Amino acid sequence: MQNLLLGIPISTVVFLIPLLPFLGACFNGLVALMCRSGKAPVPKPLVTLVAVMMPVLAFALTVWLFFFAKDPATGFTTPPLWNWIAVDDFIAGISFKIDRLSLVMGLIITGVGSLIHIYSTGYMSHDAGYARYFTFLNLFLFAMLILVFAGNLPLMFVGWEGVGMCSYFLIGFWFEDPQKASAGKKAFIVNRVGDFGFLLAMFLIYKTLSQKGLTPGLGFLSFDTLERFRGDLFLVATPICLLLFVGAMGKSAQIPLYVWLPDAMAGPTPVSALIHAATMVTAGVYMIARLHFLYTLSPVAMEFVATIGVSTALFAALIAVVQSDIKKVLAYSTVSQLGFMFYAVGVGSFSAGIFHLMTHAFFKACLFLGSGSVIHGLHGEQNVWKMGGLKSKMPITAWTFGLSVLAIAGMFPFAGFFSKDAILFHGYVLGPRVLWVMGFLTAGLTAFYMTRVFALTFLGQPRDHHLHDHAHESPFSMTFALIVLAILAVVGGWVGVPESLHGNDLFFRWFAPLFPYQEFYEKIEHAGRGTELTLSFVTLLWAFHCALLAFVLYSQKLNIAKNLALKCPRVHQLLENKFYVDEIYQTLIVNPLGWVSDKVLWKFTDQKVIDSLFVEGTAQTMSLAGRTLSLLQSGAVQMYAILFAIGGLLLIAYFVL
Amino acid sequence: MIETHLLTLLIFSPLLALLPLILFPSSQERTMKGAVLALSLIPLGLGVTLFVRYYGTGGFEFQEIIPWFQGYQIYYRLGVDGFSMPLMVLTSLLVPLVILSSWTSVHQQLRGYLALFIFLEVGMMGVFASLDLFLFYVFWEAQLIPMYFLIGKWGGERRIYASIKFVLYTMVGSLLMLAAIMYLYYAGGKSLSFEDLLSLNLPLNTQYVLFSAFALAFAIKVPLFPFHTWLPDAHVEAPTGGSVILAGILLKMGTYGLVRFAFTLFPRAAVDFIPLLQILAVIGIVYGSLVAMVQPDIKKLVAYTSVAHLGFVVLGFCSLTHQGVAGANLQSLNHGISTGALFFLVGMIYERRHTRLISEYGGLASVMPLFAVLFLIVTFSSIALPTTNGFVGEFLILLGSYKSQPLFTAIAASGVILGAVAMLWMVKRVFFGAVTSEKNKALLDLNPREITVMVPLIILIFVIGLAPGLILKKTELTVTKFVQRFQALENQ
Amino acid sequence: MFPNNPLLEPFLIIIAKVILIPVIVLNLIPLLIWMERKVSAYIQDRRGPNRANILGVRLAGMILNFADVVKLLTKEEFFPTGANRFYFVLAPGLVFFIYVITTAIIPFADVLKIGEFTMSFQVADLNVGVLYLFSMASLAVYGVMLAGWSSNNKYSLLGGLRASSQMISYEITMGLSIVTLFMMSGSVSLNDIIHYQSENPLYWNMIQQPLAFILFLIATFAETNRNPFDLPEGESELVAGYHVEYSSMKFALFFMGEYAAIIVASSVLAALFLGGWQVPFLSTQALIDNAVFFLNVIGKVFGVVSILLGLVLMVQFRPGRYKDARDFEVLILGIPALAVGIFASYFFFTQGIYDMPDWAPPVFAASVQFVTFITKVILFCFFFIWVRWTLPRFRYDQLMSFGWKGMIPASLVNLFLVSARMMF
Amino acid sequence: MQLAFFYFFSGLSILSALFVIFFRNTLSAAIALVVTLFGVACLFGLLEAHFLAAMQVLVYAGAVMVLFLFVIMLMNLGREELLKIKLAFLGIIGVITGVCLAILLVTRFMGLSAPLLSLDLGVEYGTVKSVGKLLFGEYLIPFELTSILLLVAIIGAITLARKPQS
Amino acid sequence: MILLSHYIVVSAILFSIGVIGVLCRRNALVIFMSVEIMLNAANLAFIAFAREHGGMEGQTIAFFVMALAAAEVAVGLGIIMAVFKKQGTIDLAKINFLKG
Repeated sequence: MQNLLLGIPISTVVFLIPLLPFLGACFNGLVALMCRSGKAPVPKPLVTLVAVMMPVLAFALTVWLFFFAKDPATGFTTPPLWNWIAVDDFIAGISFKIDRLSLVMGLIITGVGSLIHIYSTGYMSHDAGYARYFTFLNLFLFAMLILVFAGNLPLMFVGWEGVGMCSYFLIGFWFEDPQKASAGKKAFIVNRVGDFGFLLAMFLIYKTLSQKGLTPGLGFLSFDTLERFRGDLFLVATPICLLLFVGAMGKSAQIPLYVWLPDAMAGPTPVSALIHAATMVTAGVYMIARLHFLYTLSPVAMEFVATIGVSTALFAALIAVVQSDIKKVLAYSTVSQLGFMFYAVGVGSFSAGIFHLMTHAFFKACLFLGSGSVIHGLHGEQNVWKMGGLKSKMPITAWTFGLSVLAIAGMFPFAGFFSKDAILFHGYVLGPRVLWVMGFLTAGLTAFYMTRVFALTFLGQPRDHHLHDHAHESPFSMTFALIVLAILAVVGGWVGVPESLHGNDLFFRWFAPLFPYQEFYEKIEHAGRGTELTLSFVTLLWAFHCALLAFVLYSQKLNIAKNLALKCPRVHQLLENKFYVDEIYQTLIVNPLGWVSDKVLWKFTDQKVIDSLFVEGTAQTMSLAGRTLSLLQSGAVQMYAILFAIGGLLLIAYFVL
Repeated sequence: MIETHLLTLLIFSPLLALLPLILFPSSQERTMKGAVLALSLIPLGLGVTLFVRYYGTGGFEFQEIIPWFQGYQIYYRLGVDGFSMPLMVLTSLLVPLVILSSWTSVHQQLRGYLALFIFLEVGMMGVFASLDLFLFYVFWEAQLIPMYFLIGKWGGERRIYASIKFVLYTMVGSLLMLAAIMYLYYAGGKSLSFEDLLSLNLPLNTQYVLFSAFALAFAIKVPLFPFHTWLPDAHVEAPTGGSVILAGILLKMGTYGLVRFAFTLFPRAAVDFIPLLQILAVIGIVYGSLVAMVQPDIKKLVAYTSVAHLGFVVLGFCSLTHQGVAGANLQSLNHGISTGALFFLVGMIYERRHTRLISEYGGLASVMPLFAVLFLIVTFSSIALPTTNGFVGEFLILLGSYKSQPLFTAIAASGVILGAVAMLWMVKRVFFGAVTSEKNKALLDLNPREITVMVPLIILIFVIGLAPGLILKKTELTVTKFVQRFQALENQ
Repeated sequence: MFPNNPLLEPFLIIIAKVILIPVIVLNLIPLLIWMERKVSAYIQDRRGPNRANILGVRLAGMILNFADVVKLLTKEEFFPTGANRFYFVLAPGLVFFIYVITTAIIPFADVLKIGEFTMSFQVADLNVGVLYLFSMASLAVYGVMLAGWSSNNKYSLLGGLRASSQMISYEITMGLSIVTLFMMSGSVSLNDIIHYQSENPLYWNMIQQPLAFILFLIATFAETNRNPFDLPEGESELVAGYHVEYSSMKFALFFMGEYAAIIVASSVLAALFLGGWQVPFLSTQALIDNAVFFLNVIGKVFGVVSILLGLVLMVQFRPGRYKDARDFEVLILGIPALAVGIFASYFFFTQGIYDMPDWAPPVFAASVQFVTFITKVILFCFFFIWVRWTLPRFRYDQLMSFGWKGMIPASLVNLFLVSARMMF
Repeated sequence: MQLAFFYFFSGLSILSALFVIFFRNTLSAAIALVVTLFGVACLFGLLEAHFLAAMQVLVYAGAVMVLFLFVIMLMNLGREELLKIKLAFLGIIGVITGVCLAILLVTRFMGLSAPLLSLDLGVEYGTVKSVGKLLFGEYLIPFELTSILLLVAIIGAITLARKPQS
Repeated sequence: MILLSHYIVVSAILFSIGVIGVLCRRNALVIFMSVEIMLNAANLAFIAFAREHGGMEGQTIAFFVMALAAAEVAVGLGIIMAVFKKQGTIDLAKINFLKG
C-alpha cells in the first residue's frame, strides 16, 4: 500500500470512512444532551451541517477509494489498527477488508445514506429530537460501515449489533408512544435471536480451526484466513452456514424472523428508507456474499437459503397485497425483495443478489422517501384508503414514486427489471423449478401491490377531502433526494444489462473475480441467451398484466376491489392479519415464556420450592427443634445442676474406675 | 516501601479514612464526607499503582510473607496474580464511588455507614490478596460483618430478613469450607500456605470431598442456581452502596475462590465436578434471565440478571480453555463495573422517587434524558453489546466454553437473548412511553455529583469494550498457567 | 501460721511469748483508758479521775480502772428479745480476741542473740508479715457485724453495717498505702521493714514517705472506728451503734477491744513508720557494744531522777488536805522513790557496773529497744486520743466518698510516685 | 504435732462445711463458712503456703464473706424463709450424687501416698516474693487479665446494684 | 506422717459437701456459699499438689481462683440482690424466669 492520501497510507485512510459519521454522531450526541428536553434551543444549522457533511465526506472518500482500490479485484485487508481481542490463538483485530464487494456496499450506504440525511433535514425539521435523530442516524452509518468493511467476523458482528442498536433507537425514536418503543424492542430482540446463530457459527468455526492446530494469522475468523482454510471447514460447513443464516434471517427479516420489520415502520420514514430498506436489512445478503466461499461448500445450506428466501418473498408479497398502511406495504415489499436477494445468493448467484440489493436500495429508498413525503404532506396520515388523487397536490413525489414503482415492478428498462430478471434467470438455471415458479408468482404480485399502492395514493379521486385540501408538496431538501433516487431507480440497472439484451453485463463481470465459481458461469452460459430472453419476456409480461390489473382495480374500479375482499372474507382476513404470525408467536412463544418464567420459575421454583421449602424449611426445622429442646429448659437451675453433676459424676467414674 | 508492601498498604490504607470519621463533629458533616472521600482515593491510587506495576508474569507478584502464628506455620502471606489483581483494582475504584454516591442518600448514622464501607474494603482486599488459607478465611468472614450491618441497618423494609438470610446462607457454605481448611491443614503437612498446598497430591476421594466443601461455599457466594435466593433479597433490601459492592465485588469472591482454591487445589476433583458446575451455571443463566424478565422490581431484576451473568463467569472458568478462563476473569471485572453502575443508577432514581417498582415509572427518558442515556449505555454493557465491556467477556466465555462443551454453550448463548429481553423490557417500561405518573413529571436529571459517579464507570465500559487487551495481556500468563495445569492433568 | 523459721525456738519460750506478749498489750489497755481520761480532761480543761484510791494511792486516777472492772463484772447480763444469743455472746469475744492475737506479729525489740541462743521479740515472725495483720483486722469486722445483727435492734444493725462497710472501704487504702513500704524494703515482714528503716530517724518511713504515712494513719482511724470515723457508734445518730444493747462484761470486751485495736494500730504505725524498736541513732550493735557505758549512764540518771522525784513528792505532803488516806499518798510513793534513788545513785556513782556476763549486753539492748518501742506506741496512742477530743465527726456519705474518691486515688498516686522514685 | 494440727483443722473445715449446708439460718451458714475458710487457710499454712493462707483470710473471710453477711442482713429474710428446707426429690438425688462423689473421690485418693514434708522446700517457698515473681513473670498476662476481670466485675456489680435512673 | 492423700481426701470431702449444698439447698445464697466451698476444695488440692511438687504454680493458680471467686461473688451477689428486689425471694424453686 504505497499509495497515500495527504501523506496517510491508504490502509489508514479507510478507517476514516466510518470514523467521520462517528464523529458526527458524537458531536450531535453532545449537542442533544446539552440541549436536553428543549431547555436550550437546538442549534439546528450547526447540527444539520455536521450531520450531513459527515456522510457526504464519507461518500466522497468512498468514491475516491472506489476508483483507487478497485484493483486488485480480490481487494486487500488492512493491518489491524489494534488487536481488539487476542487470547491465545483467538485473535480479532480492528482491520478492514477492502474489496469490490465492500466498496460497492460502501458506496450504496454512504450514497443513499447521504441522500437520506439530506432528506431528513426537511422531514425532521420540526421535531424536538432533531439532534438526537441525527446522532443515531450518523451512528447507524458508522455501524453499517463497520459491518461492511469489517475484515473479520467479530468485527462484522460489532457492526451487526451496532446497526441493530441504532435500529432499536430509531424505531423507538418517538419513545413517548409505548407501541413504537415496543417495536424497537421487538426488532432488537428478534435480531438477537439471529445473532445467537451468528455467534454459534463463529464459535464453531473457531473451534474447528483451532483444534486443527492451524496458525491463526490475522485470526481464524478473519475473512482472508477463513478463505485460506475453507478446506478445513468442509465437514462443518453446513452447520456453520445454517447458523450464520439464522443471523441473516434475523437481520434481513426472513421467515421466521421477519416479524420485526413491519413493526419497525414505527420509526421516522427516512429511517425506514435507510435502515429498513436500503442498508441494514441487506446485511444478511451481504454477509452471505462475503462468506460465499463457505456457502458454496454446503449445497444443503445454499438450498435452504434459497428456499427460505423465495418463500419469504412470496409470503410477504401476499401479505402486502391487502395492507392498507402505506409503510406496511412497503415493509412487506422489502421483506419480499430481500427474499429475492436470498433466493439469488441461495442458488449461487451472488452477484445477482448484490445487484438486486443495489437497485432495491435505490428504488425502495425512493419509495419510502416518497411515502414519507406523502405522510409529511398529509401530516402523519398513513392509511392509503384515506388518500387518493394526490398527484395534483404533490407532483414531484408522485412522479418519483411512480418511477420507483415501475422499477420495483420490474418494468423495462427500469433498474428493477435487470436485477430481478437476473435473479429469476439464474434461479431458473441453477435452482429447482419450484422455487422459480414461486419467484415468478412473486414478481407478479410485486407489480400488483405496488401499483395498487400507487393508484390508491396518487390516482383516482380524493377519498378524504379534508386531508386532501391540506396536503402540500414537500420542501426541496426532501424532493431533492427523491429526484436523485428516482433517477438512480431508472438508470441504476443499466450497469448490469445482460448480454442477451446486448449489454455488456458490467456488474457481473466486475464481480466475477470475487466469486470464482466457474461451474455457475458455465451453467448460465449453457442455458443460453434464448432462454434468458424468453424468461425475461414472460416475466415482464406477467408483471405488466398484474400491474395493469391493479391499476384498473384500484384507480377506476374500486368497488370491484372492495367486493372482492368481501366475497372471500376468510382469505382477505388471513392476509390482512398477516397469516396471524404475530399472534401465533405471541401464543406459542411469548406468552408461555412469560407464564413459565413468572408462575413456574419465579413464583413456584424460586419462591416456593427453593425459598420456602428449602431455605425457610431449614429455618423452620431448626426453630422447631429449638422449641422442642427448649422444653428441657425448665428454668429450674438446680435441675440443670443435678444433671450436670450426674454427668460429671459419670465422667469422673469413668476416669477413676 | 510501596513496591514491597503494596498489598498490605492496599489492604489497610482504607482505614485512614476512618480518621475524619473520628475527628470531625457531626456539625461538620460535609467536611467529614469530603475528607473521607479524599482519603478513600488513596487506595484507589494504590490500586492504579498495582495495575500499572503488575507485570503479568503468571506467578504471584508483590508477595509478602510475615510469620503470624509461629508455632503453627500460619503466615500473613499476600500476593496477587491475574485473577485477583483486576478485582482488587475494581474494589479500590468502587469504594470511592460508593462513598460519593451516598452523599445525600444516607441520612441516618452516616458515620457508621461510611465506616462499614471502609471495613468492607479492607475485608475484600484481604480476600483477594491472601495466599494463606487461614488469612483468607479470616478476611472472608470479616467482610461478612460490615455487609450484614449495611443491609440490616440501612436497608429497605425487609432488611432484617434479607441480612439474616444473607449471612446464614453464606455461613453455611463457609463453615463447610472451614472444615475443609482444617482438614487440609492436617493433610498438608500443617501448612495452609497456598504454594504448599499446590504441591499436595491428595487421593481422589479426599479431593472430591474437599472440593465439594469449597465449591459449595463459593457456589453460594457466586451464587449458582439453586443457592441464589439470598441474592435478590439482599440486593433489593441493601442500600445503593451495599448493592453496588455486593454485586460488584462480593459475588466475585465466589468465582474468585472457585478458581483460585477449589479448582487449583483439587484439579482432579474439579475436572470430574465441572460438568455439574456447568449444568448449574447454564441453568442459572437461562433461569436467571427468565425470572429477571418477570420481576416487578428493578433491583430484583438486576439481581436476577446478576445470577445469569455470574453463571457465565462460572461457565467460563469451567471451560478450562484459554478464552473461557480469560473471558470469565474479564467478565468478573465487567460485571462489577456494569452491574455496579446499574445499581448506582437505580439508587439515584430511588433517591428521587423512593420506589423501585417498574410500574411506578414510565417515560423517564423525556424527563431525565441524561439519566436515560447513561442507563441505556449500562444496559447495553449488561446485555453484551459489542464495543462495550460486556461483549468481550461474554464472547470469550462462550467461545472458550464452546470448545469444551458446545451443547451447554449453545443453551447458555440463548441466555444472551433472554437477558436482553429482560433488560430491554424493563428499559421500555421505565424510560419509554408517556410520562404517566404525576410524580415523575418533576424529576430532576442527574446532578454533577451523580454524573461524576457514573463517568469513570462509563469510560471503563468503553475502554474495556474496545481495548480489552489492556487487561487480557496482564492476565494472560496467569490464565495460561491455570489452563496448562489442567491440560497436564489430562495428558497424564 | 507456723513459721519456717530458722530461729526455731524452744517450745517453752514460744509458750512464754504467747502468754506474755498479749499480757503486755492487755496491760497497756488500762493505761490507755487512763490516758484517755486524763488527756480528755486536760484538753477540755476539766478534772479527770481523781477520787478512787486504794489505801490513799490514786496513781493520778489510774486506780479508777479497778473500780470500772468491778462495776462491769458485776453488772446484769442482759439479752434483748429476739436476739440470737450465740452470736450476741460471740461477737464481743470475737472482737477482743482478734485484736489480741493480732499482736502476735508485733516485734517489740530486735532479735536477741546470746551466743547460740536466739529469740525474737514477737510471737511469730511470719513471712507474710503485715498481711497477717490485715487478714486479722479484716476478721474483726465479723464481731462488729454480728453484734449489730444479733442485737435485733435497728440502731445496732445500722451501726454494724456502717462499721463493716467502713472497715472494708478503708482497708483498701491501708493496704495500698503500705505497699510502697514493701516496695522500698523488699519485704512484708515487719521486722525487715524496721531493719530497713535503720536507726537514723531521717530514714524512718514517716519522713521518707509522708503521704503513705498520712494515708495509713487516716485509714487506721477508720479501721479502729475512732473519731472522726466513729460513725458506727455515733451517739447522736445511732445511740451507741452496734453495742447499744450490750452491758456488763460483754460491753467490757468491746470496750477493751477498742483500746486493744488502738494499741495494735499504734504498734503497727510505730513499727512501719517510726522505726519500730529502733533507738534513734543507736543501732543494736552500738547498744550492745556500749552496753556498759549506757547502763551506767542510765543508772546514774535513774538514781538522780528517783531522788528528785521522791523529794518532789514528799515536799507536797499536806496533812489534812483530803482528811483521809489520800493525804499520805505522796509519802507512800515518795519515800520508796527516794530510797531507790539513793541506793541507785550510790551504786552507780561509787561502783557502777563494769563487769558483765556475756548475756547481759544483748539483753540490755533488747530492753532499751523494748522501752523505745513502747514509748513510740504510747506516743501514737496519745495521738489517737488527742484527735478524738479535737476533731468533729464526719457525715457517713462524706466518709465513704472520702474513702473511695479521696484516699484510694491518693494512695494510688503515692504508689505511682514511689514506683517512679524507685525506677529513676 | 503437724498431724495433730492437720486433723484439727481439717476436721474443723469439714464440720463447719457440713454446718454450712445444714444450717437453716443463712447467717449461721455464712459464719460456718467463715470457719471453714479459716480452717482451710490454716491447712494452707500447714502446706507452707503462707501467702495464700493470708490471702485466703484476707480475701475470703475479710471481703467475700463480709459481702455475704451484708447481703444476708440487707435481705433480712423472714422466719418462714429461714425455716424452709424441704428435702424434695431433687434434693435426695442431689445428696445421693454428692455422697457418691465423695465416696468415689475419697476411695480414689486414699491411695496417694506421696509424703509431703520430706521435700526440702527452701526459704522462699510460699512467700509473697515467690508467688509475686511468678505472677509478674510467667503469669503476667493472666494476672493482668484477672485485673480486667475484676474491673468488669466491679462495673457489673455497680450496674446491678444501682437504682435504675428514671 | 502427713501424706498428700490426707489433703486431697479433705479436699474431696469438702468438694462433695459443696456439691451436695449446691444440689440440695434452694436458698440461692447458700448455694453460692457451697460453690465457694467447692472452690476452696479445689484450691486446697492445688496447693497440696504444689506442695508435693515443690513448685509455686499451684499456688499461683489458687491465687487466680481467689481473684476469680472475688469477682464472681461481686457479680453473683449483685444478681441475687437484683433478683430479690424483683421477686422478693431467693428461693431457686420460685425463680424460673428463664423457663423456655
